[in-house]
Amino acid sequence: MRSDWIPYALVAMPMLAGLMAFVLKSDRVRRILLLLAAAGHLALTLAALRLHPEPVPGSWIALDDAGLLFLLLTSVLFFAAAVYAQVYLRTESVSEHRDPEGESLLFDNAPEAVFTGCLLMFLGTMTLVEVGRHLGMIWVGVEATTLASAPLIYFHRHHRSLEAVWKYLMICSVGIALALLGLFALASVESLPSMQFDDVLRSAAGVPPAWLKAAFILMLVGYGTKMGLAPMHTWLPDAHSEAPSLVSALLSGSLLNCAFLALWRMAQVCFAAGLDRFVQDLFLVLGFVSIGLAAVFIVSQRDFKRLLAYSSVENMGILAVGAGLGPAGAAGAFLHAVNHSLIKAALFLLAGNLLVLYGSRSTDAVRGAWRSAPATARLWLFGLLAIGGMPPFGTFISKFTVFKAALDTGHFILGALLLGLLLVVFAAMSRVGLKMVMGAPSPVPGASRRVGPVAMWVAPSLILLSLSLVLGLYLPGFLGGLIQRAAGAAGVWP
Amino acid sequence: MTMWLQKCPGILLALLLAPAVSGVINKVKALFAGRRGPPVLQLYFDLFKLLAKGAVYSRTTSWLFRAGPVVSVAALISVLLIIPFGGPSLLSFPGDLAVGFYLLAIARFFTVLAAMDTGSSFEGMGASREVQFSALAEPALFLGFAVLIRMTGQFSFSEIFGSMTASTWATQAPALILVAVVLMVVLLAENARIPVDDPNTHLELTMIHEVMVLDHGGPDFALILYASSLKLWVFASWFAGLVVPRGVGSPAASLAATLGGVLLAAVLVGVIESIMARLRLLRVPQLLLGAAALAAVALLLVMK
Amino acid sequence: MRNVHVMDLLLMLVILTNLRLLASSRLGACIWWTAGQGFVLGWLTIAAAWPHPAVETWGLGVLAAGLKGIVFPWLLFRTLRLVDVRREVEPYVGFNVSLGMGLAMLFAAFALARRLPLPAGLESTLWMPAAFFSLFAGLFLIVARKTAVMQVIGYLVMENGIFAFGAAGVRHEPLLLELGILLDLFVAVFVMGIAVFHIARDFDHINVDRLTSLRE
Amino acid sequence: MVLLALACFAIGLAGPVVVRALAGVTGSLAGCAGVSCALPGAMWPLYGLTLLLGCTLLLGLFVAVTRRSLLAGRDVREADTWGCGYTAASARMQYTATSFAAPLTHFFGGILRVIRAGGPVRGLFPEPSQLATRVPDVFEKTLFGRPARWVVARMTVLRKFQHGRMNLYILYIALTLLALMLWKLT
Repeated sequence: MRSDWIPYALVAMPMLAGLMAFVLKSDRVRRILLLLAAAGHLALTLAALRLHPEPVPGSWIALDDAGLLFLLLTSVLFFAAAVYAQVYLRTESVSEHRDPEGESLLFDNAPEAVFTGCLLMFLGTMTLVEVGRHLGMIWVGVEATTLASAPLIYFHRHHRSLEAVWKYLMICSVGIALALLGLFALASVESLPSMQFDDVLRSAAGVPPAWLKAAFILMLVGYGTKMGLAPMHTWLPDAHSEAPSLVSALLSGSLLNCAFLALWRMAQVCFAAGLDRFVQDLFLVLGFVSIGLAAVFIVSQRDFKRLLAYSSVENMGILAVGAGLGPAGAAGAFLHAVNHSLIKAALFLLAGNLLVLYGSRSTDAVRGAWRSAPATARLWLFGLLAIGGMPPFGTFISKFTVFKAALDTGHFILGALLLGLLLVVFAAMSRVGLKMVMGAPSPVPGASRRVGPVAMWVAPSLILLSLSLVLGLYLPGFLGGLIQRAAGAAGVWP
Repeated sequence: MTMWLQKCPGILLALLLAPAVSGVINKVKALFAGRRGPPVLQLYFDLFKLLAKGAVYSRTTSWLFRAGPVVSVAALISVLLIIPFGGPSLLSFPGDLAVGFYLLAIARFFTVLAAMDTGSSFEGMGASREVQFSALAEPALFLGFAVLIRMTGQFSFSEIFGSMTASTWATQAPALILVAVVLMVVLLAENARIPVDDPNTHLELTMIHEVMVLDHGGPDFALILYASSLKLWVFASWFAGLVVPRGVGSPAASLAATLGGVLLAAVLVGVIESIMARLRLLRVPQLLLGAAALAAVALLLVMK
Repeated sequence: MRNVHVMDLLLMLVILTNLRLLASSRLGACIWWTAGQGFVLGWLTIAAAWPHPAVETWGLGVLAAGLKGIVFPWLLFRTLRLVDVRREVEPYVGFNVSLGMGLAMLFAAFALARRLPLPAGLESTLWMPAAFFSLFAGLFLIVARKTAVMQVIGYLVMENGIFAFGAAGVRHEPLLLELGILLDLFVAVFVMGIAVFHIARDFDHINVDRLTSLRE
Repeated sequence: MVLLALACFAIGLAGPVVVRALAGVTGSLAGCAGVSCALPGAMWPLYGLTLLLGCTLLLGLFVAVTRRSLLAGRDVREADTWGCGYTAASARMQYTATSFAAPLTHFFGGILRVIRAGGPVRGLFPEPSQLATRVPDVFEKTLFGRPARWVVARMTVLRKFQHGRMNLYILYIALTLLALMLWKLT
């Protein structure tokens, strides 16, 4: 049974489910549809992982290593978010909504049909980016993710989330338009038969370097905006802190990876054309600017969702730095993308719990959660330590690999700078985490508002964190192979 | 078996004669003062009397208070196992130097704990002073032994004092003299002799070592007195091992010579106690740091 | 050759529209001018492959012209009608200064075009400058205007510039991709229109510079 | 907790056994098999140490047993701690940690900067006064505190980057593009 229909199914199924979700009337049926679609997508991805269909050269949609890796990540995260959504949507539909920033004005939610529909379309568009083998197709996919995720951010019809949506739309659209300009710059070169990834790779050497460099810079700025690299990251904190937590989990967990994947495709083209030094310098500059700027905002951050958003910017900076340190660094970057997505998604879901319980996003309102919300507090603390790079978790190994790559390639000063910045961020985040978890418990106004069993609220985060813990202790062979083939490195891990 | 017998006299002598040393010191002080003074065996009588008595314990104390004297006696007897006396010690292995110092420290630690356990402000004050002075005396002691290690190249008590022959004295006389002075000062500080602390004062505020054992009675007090006499014996045997060069003569002769050395140390302490008054408490750190400086000079002499 | 003159004329029209947009102070006029520019660009894609434009190029050109010329203005006017907000354009940068900046950008576009190697098969030398100038003007409009609708118009002008650059340089672009890009553009404008409508309803103004409550 | 303490105690006593058990690990790390090459001179001192500490333990037990047997027959009474005649001794008069360490902190006073609150009693008929001394953690304040505060102060200056005005955000993108182009393409 030829298995190359799987990628097409992976894209089509969520889209169809999304359209059905718009049409369905009853909320309960739609939530079950969401869960079924997520489970189906996960099943298909696992099947693709087992069958591992070889990408047909010249085909527009096929699964290669990097695509499969991020696809696996996206579907796992989406399944966790879908499980979380069952109780979240029930809570949202029941209770009235008080404004977290205490301006005591009520706001209503967007119709749930729009939310669920857009969520499924969002999954479909992300899958399109991950399975796309045609640079133009990838661009269309990335632009489509922006448009699909915009209504999701505006689920809470609130003037701040409206402002966040407007900024998200405008900044990302401008950024991605620049990426389109880069795409056309690349396409206008005569020697390239078509924009299909394999053709471009094959004839990359023939492209005049000036055009290729200009195209890469435009794509770097374009997809860098979508990926949240500083100084184009300005939309990210607003969008991630105003969106519902399960949407921010998907935004941080899988959307940023898709942008990184699109950027990595173009980087592979440049590597094929021998512009390694050029690409690596750009990645290193933007990476370190991102980590530095994110550290600035993490240090005295008062809002824990914005804290997670800036942590995403910082981790995307680490991905860029990893990609700029040669194949071994890129392998570390890919593993870091996996770990970061798992832990960040878990943290955002926990942030959602805290927001529902404490009714406020400020880190001062949440105190002594260790006793008043035991499960959430424990996972929250472990998650924050994990994202900082604590050993048992996978982030330690990936950050270590990136740092080792920095030393192997002789960038000693950069390695030291990386460690210094990571230290600052780790100190700032653990300080916030510990202050929120320890101490005398502060009042918990929203304890009664949570509908449904507590397990459903906490299970997705627990599963995601334990996945990262497993990655920390034992890197499964297939995943290690996938990462190394995607990064073009070999023998990074024993 | 013969090898064990040949090493036994050192420890047996120590266990038996230790209380006599303080008797000798008091006899020397008495002669200086022109009075007959207590008999040399006075401490033995005190010990037997105390062992026969009951005990009174303060309400605030716990098992720690009772463990204090036991641990200090056990620790000091085991220090004696590794101290050479005239011949090699019962037990010796490279590094027993460090174990010896640690055992002394354990004894001091448990005595301080027992003192703090009673909760009285006098004992707290005594304990705090004791700890301060020993913290300042230890550098001098360590530097002194560092000189000896550097000189002999060995790292165990019996090897060090075993190779302290007349020839080493001939070649390294100045350094050895300095180390002897340092050992004497540390002996005075650690065993609560006159310049640092007055053993038979009755004013709690001025005591250091005595006040820590204020609340102990009966057998506990006997154990403490015996432990402090053993401690005096340890320091005296270090001093004697240094001053009396080992070597010529049969083992019995070197045993007798070392006994003479201990006697000499006791007399010296008695003389010092008679001719000097107590130093002000603020002066004691300067004395101890002076001793450490002397040891450092000796180390420089040896190092070049 | 007659075709070159037609193309030069259309390209000059594009450049003049940009300048007009930079100096215009009324929303309604701006929307019509952008629509005009989009329409012209649609025909330009056909004119670029004039001797024998393939069927796809015809389809593409007509679709682009129709979309940019008719659908987008209809969308934007519908939004403006629902919003019934003052139709004045509040600029950050005064109109005269904007015009000055416009000329500087035009000059930069020509300089940049001259430095870049001209893709083969392009008769008119005005393609690159027109494309880059539209891009710069679009960016400038977004940055220097306060009204949300004006920013959407800036985005459209930028998109027109990129589209012109694509039409000029790219010969063998598969139709499916162009359609994908146009679909994305349409959905983008549609979503932006809804966003503007909500902003107007919630804030009862569409001045972007008052949207600053999310800051550090 | 007790278990861990006992484990430490056991390792202290059973030094040679532990070293032989770990021979495999140390061997592989040091790149040669067997205990001897991993810790050449270690075995003999460990035996001596175990023997000596064993003796100490036995002596301790022996002395404790004799002490208990001596006291068995005698009358053991409870009384107040010796207060040199002062009967109203209270817990507050006990030596605290700060007072215990006072001589040494006074000795190193130059570095440690002891903080004293309140002062000695003044006047002929003094009203009640109090004295509290506290030794701040010098290293935390100078080595970590001061640089951390300096870094945070610099960082808050940079926080204005996220000022909320979207136009400038898009200007950032345009400027980054221009900067990268100028840097890398010229």
